[in-house]
Amino acid sequence: MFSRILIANRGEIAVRIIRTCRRLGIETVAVFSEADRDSLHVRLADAAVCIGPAPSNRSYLHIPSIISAAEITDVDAIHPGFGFLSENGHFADVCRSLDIAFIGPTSQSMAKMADKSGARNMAKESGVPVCPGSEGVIGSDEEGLQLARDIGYPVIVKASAGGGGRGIRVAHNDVSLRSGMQQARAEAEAAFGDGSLYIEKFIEHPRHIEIQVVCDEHGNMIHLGERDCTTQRRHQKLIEESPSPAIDKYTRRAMGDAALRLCKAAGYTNVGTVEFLYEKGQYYFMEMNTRIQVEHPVTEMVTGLDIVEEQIRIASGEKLRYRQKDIVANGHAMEFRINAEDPARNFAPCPGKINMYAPPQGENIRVDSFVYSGYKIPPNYDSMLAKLIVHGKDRTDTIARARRALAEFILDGVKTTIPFHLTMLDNSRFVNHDFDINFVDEQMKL
Amino acid sequence: MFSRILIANRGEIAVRIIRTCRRLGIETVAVFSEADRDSLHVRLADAAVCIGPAPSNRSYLHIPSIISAAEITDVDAIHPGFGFLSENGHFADVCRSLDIAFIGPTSQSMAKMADKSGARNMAKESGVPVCPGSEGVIGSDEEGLQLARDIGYPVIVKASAGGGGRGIRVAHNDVSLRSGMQQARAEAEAAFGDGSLYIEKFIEHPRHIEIQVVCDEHGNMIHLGERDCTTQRRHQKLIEESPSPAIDKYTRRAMGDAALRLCKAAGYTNVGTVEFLYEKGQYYFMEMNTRIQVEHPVTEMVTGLDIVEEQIRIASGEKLRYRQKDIVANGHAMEFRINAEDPARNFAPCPGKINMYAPPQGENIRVDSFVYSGYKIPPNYDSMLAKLIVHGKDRTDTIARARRALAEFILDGVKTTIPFHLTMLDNSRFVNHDFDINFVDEQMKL
Amino acid sequence: MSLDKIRELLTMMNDNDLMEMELEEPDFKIRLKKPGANLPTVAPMQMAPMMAAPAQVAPAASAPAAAAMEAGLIPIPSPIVGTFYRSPAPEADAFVKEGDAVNAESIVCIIEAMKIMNEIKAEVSGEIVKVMVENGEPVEYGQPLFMVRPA
Amino acid sequence: MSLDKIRELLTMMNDNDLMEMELEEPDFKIRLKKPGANLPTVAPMQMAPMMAAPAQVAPAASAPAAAAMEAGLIPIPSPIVGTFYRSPAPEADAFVKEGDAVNAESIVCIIEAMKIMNEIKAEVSGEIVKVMVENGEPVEYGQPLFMVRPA
Repeated sequence: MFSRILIANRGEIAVRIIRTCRRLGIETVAVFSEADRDSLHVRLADAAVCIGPAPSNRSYLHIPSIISAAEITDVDAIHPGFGFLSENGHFADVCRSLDIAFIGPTSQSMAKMADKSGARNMAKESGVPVCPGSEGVIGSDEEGLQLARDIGYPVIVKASAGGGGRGIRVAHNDVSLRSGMQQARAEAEAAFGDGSLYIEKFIEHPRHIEIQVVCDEHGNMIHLGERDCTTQRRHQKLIEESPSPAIDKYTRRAMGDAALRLCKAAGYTNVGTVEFLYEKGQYYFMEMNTRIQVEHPVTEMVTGLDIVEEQIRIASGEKLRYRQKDIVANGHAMEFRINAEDPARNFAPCPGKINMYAPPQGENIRVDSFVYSGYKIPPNYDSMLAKLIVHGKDRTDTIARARRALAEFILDGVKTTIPFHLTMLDNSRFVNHDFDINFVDEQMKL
Repeated sequence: MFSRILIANRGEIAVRIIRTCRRLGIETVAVFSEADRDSLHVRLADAAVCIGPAPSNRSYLHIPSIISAAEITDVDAIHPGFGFLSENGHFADVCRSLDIAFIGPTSQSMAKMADKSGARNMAKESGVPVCPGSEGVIGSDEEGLQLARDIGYPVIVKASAGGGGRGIRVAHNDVSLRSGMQQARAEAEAAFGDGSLYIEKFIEHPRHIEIQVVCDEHGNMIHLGERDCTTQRRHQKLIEESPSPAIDKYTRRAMGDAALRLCKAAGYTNVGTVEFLYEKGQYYFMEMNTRIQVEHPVTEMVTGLDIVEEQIRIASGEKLRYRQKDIVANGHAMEFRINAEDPARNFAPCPGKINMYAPPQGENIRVDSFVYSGYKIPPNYDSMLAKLIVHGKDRTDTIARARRALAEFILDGVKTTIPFHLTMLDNSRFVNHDFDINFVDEQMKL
Repeated sequence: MSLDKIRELLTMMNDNDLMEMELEEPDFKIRLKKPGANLPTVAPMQMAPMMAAPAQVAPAASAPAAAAMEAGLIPIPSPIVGTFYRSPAPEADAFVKEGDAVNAESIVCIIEAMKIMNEIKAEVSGEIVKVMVENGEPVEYGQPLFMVRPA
Repeated sequence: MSLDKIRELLTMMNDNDLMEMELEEPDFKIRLKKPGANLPTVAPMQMAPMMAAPAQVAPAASAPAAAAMEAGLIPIPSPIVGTFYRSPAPEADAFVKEGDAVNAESIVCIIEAMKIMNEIKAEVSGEIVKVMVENGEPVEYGQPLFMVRPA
């Protein structure tokens, strides 16, 4: 086991990693930019090193500074957290070349998953469903029509060179597909000088469901069930929960098995998340995140496991201490992202000073945060201030507990997403889990 | 179910009761003294009424003010918390005479338990072991010697009129008992003009173990297992845990059954705690607390139940929703009382201003508190600022988690018991649960 | 400005639990500030809207706010929690009305608490300038019932 | 304004638990302010004692503290994280010592980061008054390496 770990990150995830290290008796080294001198991870770590000025590219993204900090503090491992350098294979390789363990997968498996079409092919070869569509561009309209009939309407036509929404058409039958292809081709030729098109099945009302995987370096792999992250605004997750209210136990098992087949094919190690779109009993592989995720506590709450601890143990060469049958989900959990954003002004970021911070306490909740009364939110980084995770015996109970916790949350001085979350908890479509990935955006238009 | 509850208390227990009410959709009315205008329970309740000046006897103990507050806010129940009026049978009767439910037992069962010798007799009649000793005063030295041989040495001789440690002797054999009785009698006659003595078995190394009971108004009763509160300083509990590391499952079941027999005999309703001394496989009834206790979250953590919710449901006439076999203890939990006291100066109270309050957050912990950064601790009330409750899969895991949580606890401005708790977690006798009720006092002398 | 005058101001600050005080006159200007003036104070407690009648207890913060209405006025605070009545019986005249002179022994209202009618004395001599609470409304401890211009 | 009067004001501040006081009269103006007027800041971060060599990175708070040593001195801060060396080779003389004059282009030390020896320039003209870091010690970004009296 490691004796000292450097945490190459900031904010709540840095604090959260320190917690597990401290419990395991591992010393921690925080790194911080000049803008983060008063941040809580700096205070809570056993040691802290200033690595540069506020801009990330000169501090948290600056590999030489982080490596130098690791060398002068003589750590034996680096935890990258999420964001920043966490999916940077070069950084992982530099760490390992200096005999510092990188707490994450190999750069090879990162690269395999970063290559989206390669990952899609790997998924198909592993028997993991992907969204049906053309293999590359379609040769002719007739080929497109044949394909659409094969995979079933609706389909979406996209320009191969496309972007900005141009060259995109949704078609529900042969007639609209024929005209859609013509229009899309013309638009794409005009805009990009390239009229080649491809076709995919159009998933109108998907839910976002992801599988948490844990893989050691000895070929053992388990999954910790799913998280449902359908409550998104413009692809930004706002509320995550587990189990998903949308799937049954057979689908859950099938998705878990599929995720592990993909990990096996990729020779994946450490923890990761396989993301799927789900609609009407069908699930389709989207991508894999090769790091710990913001919403990991949801899974920790229901399984009782500490995913950061698993990361550290795996990176230090230990074997998994659990088998798939040992993993039991208990009750329901939801995470609410408390961001310094103004829901009334289109979620505009609100950096500023927090006058009073008194997060909810008491039973059945967990708060992961790094702020405190008097903290000034630097404008340089992302807007997430805290995560509130609530555990209940079922979804209804969890919603009641979440309502009390959010109503009790005192965070004065900046606008936050707390009022948004309270609104959601009173929204009958949310409460009855009658929604899909477009839900929040539709609600915002009302 | 009630629609509005007045909480006749302050501090963390008031906040904690508000939490459960809010989750259950019950409105809350806080009452507060002038010294508590800025306290968190005032802010979190749906409404708040100032009931008097700082001294408790003119506010929190002043029945007419509290009843008036209940009347003007039109509540249908009052929760007394602990301390203050919680064990005041007259208050319970006044509430009920005004058709306001008192969330607690009847004044009759309170009175039965408040009468210590009556409670002792009731326990004996119910087959609940009590500490062996003379029935009232002993008639002669010979009677004392015979009794001591019957119950077994060591015994303790106490003056019936005693107090302040005078007229007390411990005897380990006939010789020391004979001289002890003579000395005690002489001392008591000189000090109190009354030389009558009684004798009890002297329990040298007891642990304090208590059983949480839950009894509805329909004759159903269950217990929620035990709490071990052996870590005390001068009879003040500092750390509580469940399960007790000292007893096995047979003793646990026997103690639980004994507690319920006593409750049945007393016609007890609502929640309560039956306290025992425990030594070498034997347990002895001490007393019953007829209210919720400070350390109740320890039981909530391992059973998953909300004891305040049970109180409210019972007081509203509901039947218990659980049977004894439904109660399963899961893992281990410990509570640490964070008091504004200076362990280095004999736990002297330290009222003052809290400059920064950033309690631990993250996984497997719960904090119940009412303070915040900038809060001024009024000198009028007790010194408890917060309770940290930690949940782990076993005692060792819980200690590791407690260490990280306490080390992370930021409470600047006043001295607290946090350093004391950290010391205990590194004390091998504490870690190996090799201690009794005298442990902390012995350690303080070192 | 004399030090004595500053001392007087400080006493006023303390007595009235002020956070900040600024005073400007032609020949001097003073600003006094207590700690925590910028600190997160708990927001003034309010009766939530759900607390319909008879629960419209005035917000606690109203005391200082009301006290600030006119310099030199002092409140008659409620000595107990209860329901405020201006007259001894529904049909009877009010004990006092605005403009009336009172002395320390004058009964100014009744507060009902636990079915008992408590007669409240002015405890001060002067003129009733404003009645702060509507007849039949609940009042909390310390809440201003009347504002008086001391004699 | 006499010192006695200021002393009197300070006593009043203390006695009355004030954070700030401003007083302006035609012929003088005074402003008094206590620390912490702007809220609980996180205590200066420190290297925990457990971090033995080579981890004795100077506490972040040392920068302002050290800078306060003599009015008018300015620091040469470390532009990178790494290990500080005063000389180009173990046996060689130090680049600079106390009392030496430097200009913006003068090399004052080497900081080793990721096995690369980075020559650090003074970026300022003046006299080296104090060397702030021991040879071979780790330094963090922004940590003062030398104090310079500017020319």
